[in-house]
Amino acid sequence: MITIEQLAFTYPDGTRALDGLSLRVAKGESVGIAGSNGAGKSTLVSHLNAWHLPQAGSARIGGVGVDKKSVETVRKKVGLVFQKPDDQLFMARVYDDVMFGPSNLGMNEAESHTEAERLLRMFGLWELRDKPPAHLSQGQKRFAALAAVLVMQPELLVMDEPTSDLDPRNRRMLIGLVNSLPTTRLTVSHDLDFIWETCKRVCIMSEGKIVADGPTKDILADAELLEANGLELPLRLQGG
Amino acid sequence: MITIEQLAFTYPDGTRALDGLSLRVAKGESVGIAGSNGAGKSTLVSHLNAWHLPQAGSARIGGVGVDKKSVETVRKKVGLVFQKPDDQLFMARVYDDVMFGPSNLGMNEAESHTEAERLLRMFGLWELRDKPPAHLSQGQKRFAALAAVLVMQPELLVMDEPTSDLDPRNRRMLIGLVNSLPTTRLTVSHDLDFIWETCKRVCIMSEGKIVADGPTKDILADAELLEANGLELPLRLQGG
Amino acid sequence: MHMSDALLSPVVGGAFWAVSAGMIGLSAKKTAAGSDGSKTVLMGVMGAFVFAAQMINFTIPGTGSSGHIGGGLLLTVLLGPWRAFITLASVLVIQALFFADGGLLALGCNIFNMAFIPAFIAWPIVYRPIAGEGSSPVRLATASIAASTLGLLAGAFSVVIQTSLSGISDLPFGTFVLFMLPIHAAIGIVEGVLTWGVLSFIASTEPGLLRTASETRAPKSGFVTATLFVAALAIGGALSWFASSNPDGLEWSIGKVTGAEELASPAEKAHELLAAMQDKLAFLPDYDFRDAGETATTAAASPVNAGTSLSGIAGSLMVLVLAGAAGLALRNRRDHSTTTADS
Amino acid sequence: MTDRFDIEALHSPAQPRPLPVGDGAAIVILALFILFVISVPKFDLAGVIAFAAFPLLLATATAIPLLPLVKRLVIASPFILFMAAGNLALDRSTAVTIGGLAITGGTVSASVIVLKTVVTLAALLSLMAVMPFHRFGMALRSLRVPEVFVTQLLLVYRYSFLLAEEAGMMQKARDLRSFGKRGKGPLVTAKLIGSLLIRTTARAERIYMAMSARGFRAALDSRPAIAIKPGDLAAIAGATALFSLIRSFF
Ligand SMILES: Nc1ncnc2c1ncn2[C@@H]1O[C@H](COP(=O)(O)OP(=O)(O)OP(=O)(O)O)[C@@H](O)[C@H]1O
Ligand SMILES: Nc1ncnc2c1ncn2[C@@H]1O[C@H](COP(=O)(O)OP(=O)(O)OP(=O)(O)O)[C@@H](O)[C@H]1O
Ligand SMILES: [Mg+2]
Ligand SMILES: [Mg+2]
Repeated sequence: MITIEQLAFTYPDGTRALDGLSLRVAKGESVGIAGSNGAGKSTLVSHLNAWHLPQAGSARIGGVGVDKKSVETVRKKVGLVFQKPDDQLFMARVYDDVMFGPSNLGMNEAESHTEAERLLRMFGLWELRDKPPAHLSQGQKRFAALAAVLVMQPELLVMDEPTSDLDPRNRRMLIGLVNSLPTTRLTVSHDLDFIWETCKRVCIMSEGKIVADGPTKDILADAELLEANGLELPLRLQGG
Repeated sequence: MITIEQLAFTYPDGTRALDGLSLRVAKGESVGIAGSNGAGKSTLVSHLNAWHLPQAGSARIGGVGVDKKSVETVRKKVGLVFQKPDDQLFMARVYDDVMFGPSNLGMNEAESHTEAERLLRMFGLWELRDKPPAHLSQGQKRFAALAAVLVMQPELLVMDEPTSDLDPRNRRMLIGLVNSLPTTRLTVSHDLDFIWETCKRVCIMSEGKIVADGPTKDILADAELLEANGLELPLRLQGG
Repeated sequence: MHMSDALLSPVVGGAFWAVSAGMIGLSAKKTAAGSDGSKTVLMGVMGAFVFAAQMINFTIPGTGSSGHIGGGLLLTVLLGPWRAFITLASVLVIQALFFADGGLLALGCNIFNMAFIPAFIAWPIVYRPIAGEGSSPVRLATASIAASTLGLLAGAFSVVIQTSLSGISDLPFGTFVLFMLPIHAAIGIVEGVLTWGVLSFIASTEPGLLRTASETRAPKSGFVTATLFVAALAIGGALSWFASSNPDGLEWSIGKVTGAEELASPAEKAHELLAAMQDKLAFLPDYDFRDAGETATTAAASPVNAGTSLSGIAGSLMVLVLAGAAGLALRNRRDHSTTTADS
Repeated sequence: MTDRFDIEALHSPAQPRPLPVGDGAAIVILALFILFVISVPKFDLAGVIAFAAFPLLLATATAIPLLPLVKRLVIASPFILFMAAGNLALDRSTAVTIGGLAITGGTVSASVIVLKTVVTLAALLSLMAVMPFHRFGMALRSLRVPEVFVTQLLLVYRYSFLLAEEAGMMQKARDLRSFGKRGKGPLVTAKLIGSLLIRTTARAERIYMAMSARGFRAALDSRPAIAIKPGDLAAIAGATALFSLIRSFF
């Protein structure tokens, strides 16, 4: 589903955010990505929906190479939930925002509406559907952004810090929700407990590269490895 | 230090965010505030630095009533770290942003510089001090916002979701840092483990009111109470 | 349409400068009294919004030319005239400073044309009476379109007057008017529709914003503004009439203030001395048209001032080269000193 | 359509350059300079060229990149070029003959108009290229410009970036979920502009809160206006004298 080879990316100011990163994810997998602040996770993620295009190396999503010509094809396949929900919400009403993608994709309107309603109700946003997104609380915004992506039923779901600003119960609900999705998933998160519960495999990123890759239960239990990369054991393993 | 009586607040669109909330915090205390998404936590917090003024009820900070006339006095006492760091950073360079407060307050320049440098180094931002804040990663932004507030050495430190977007090691460092501060602290967070480690007392908010208030070790271990308010046990208590 | 420094005489520019600066002072007084944070923010945001909107040029159907909206009416409806004036003026200043729109001396004219007219003329005289207090969409639309069209026409007319009074351009008054007005009528209609669109959007989503303006009292509209308008034109007109009988406005006014004789004689002495030097330096002395009493020769008698002589131009070009060289020398020295300081 | 939406051009210099005079005095001298240039008569080409020396000196000495400056000038000038062309066309009386070649008055006065534009705007832009905008604001305060106005100037400047940032985010959000022409029509764009206004206002309010929480007052009065120093007055007098000299010589 995802094949990334030697991907490199440097911001205009000279910051080298990705430095020869390679990653393969098979269809149906659920992969977590962890790494310290500034490791380049969000930069990686924004290549997956062709927001950034590879400066060096290559990225293929579902058999399509990410480049200038394939931008739309890639974006149809990939649903990306940004780290900042404000990057995602832009319509004047929450409901319009959620329905924006489906109507542009020409999806069946009645079905999309039903799905949008289901998601908004589940996220406790149905009552708030007429509000401008800017007037939501942070957690509500994150859910609105999630709903706007899920409603498009992407082949590949990429989430950047999905749990930040969610209260514990909503976080628990999200765990249940994503575990019930058949979609291929890539989850970037500092919430290692969330990765623990939702991903079978985890990659550790450091300085624009992937430095460890393996089954979640092994990697996230390896205190030394984690320590070396600016992380620590999931809280559930730290005990009370 | 904080005395809030029957505070109520309704947004212009009719959303009742605070609904007769009362809270007292003594000098030197460290109090955590937890509650589900949309409970009104951020709205409460923005009363503490006189951004919103009480529509009904009253709020006093360090003996000063929060009202139109006292806005400046209150803001000098209270250091508020927003939930969204993007709202907090506005200068063209990280360093300028951190020095903005001290220079406006007429603090000693050399001392403020030393303190700013210490904080930025601690947060791993010293190398990035000339970057525009918009070009930082989310975690780096949060630290920049924290530094900008801490450098002013406020009497009362209020933080809204300080740990979201921080990697586990930086989160650990923040725990150490705030525990070493003598300042009165109010911490709003969904990260109940963070509250567990940094606050002696915790209040639970629900629908614009405080519904429980007591020692952290009691409240956060009361699974039933938490469950009833959209929360769950801290992960460290959930075990592996 | 931004008025430009190069088309203005100092007197006309100065007169409008004085009027605009005075109005800024007055508006600052009016708004400072009831200042509170959220209004300050709103002014800033709306200013930025108008600023951005002014950068977007659209082509005007049928004319082959392009224009941009001014946003003056929109701001006045949202902020009230005093705050809108301050905000618009600051937008124009930033444009002048960073985008070279108009220039520094022309700021007075531009503020007058694009801030004063919509805030203190179009809004109270046209928009308010038509829109009324109610929120009838038809009245809102009519008021927006009528007020912004008339406001723009007045602004354009004012540009023509300022240019003609300055006497730099040879374009006949009538031709210029015929050129300017239709274009601005077209822009005005587009702007009116946009203004109406934004206002009705705001009325439906953020009605709180509209309250700000209705709270502000209108300035004693017709009287004050009409007086100021007439005063500005009168000052500008009278001064330029005087000035045009003395081709050099600045020298004339300096002369009047300091006593013409004292100032003129040393200047002329210096002139002669320098002219002598210049003759020696001149590459093409034959074409030197310099004659005595040059300052008195008017454009009508001989359109070319003595300074236009080729030797004059050659001399001034030499100054230019010298300045460039001096600058480069200074820069090298600075670079040198900084590098040594660093090492 | 968005031919001039170039917010980056607003950036003040990252490395402010030291000026030989106080900021307030620099602004006054600039204003005087422009006044003198503008006072050059309609047909006096040499007079304008001589004044061009100043922006040139400033630009070369401080290593201001010239190309962006020229670009700005070209963009800003259609009106000017039109008016200059008017003179060129309307005034065909011969002013000078050089070796049998007749040069019309229109040619001369049109060149003067264009040159005046270049000179005055170049001077203005070079000042902005060496003085960060907040310092400009402070200098205006020292010249007794009303506080409310200076605050507005600084806010509009600051919020322009904010607006651009928000507009960028919204455009990003839209682009990622619109395909082909769908979702890019005028109706969506109109709604977009509406919510841009709401969003920017909301964010600007929070940022203003952050600024005032860190000691920024509704106005900038916390710091006393810096008075103009005697040295600055001397500089202003000197500049005036110099300009007068040039003005009367050429
Ligand atoms: N627009 C930008 N311009 C320049 N540098 C940038 C930009 N965005 C990010 N960076 C830099 O690139 C590096 C990687 O940033 P990125 O946002 O990918 O990190 P991240 O792993 O997502 O971090 P976080 O966990 O804090 O979100 C950081 O050092 C950051 O400062
Ligand atoms: N500007 C606004 N206009 C209208 N309603 C608002 C506005 N801001 C917040 N609200 C509403 O007020 C309620 C409380 O919001 P608040 O941001 O205080 O919640 P919170 O407890 O901080 O939530 P979170 O944990 O998600 O950050 C929410 O229902 C929200 O939708
Ligand atoms: Mg990130
Ligand atoms: Mg909140």
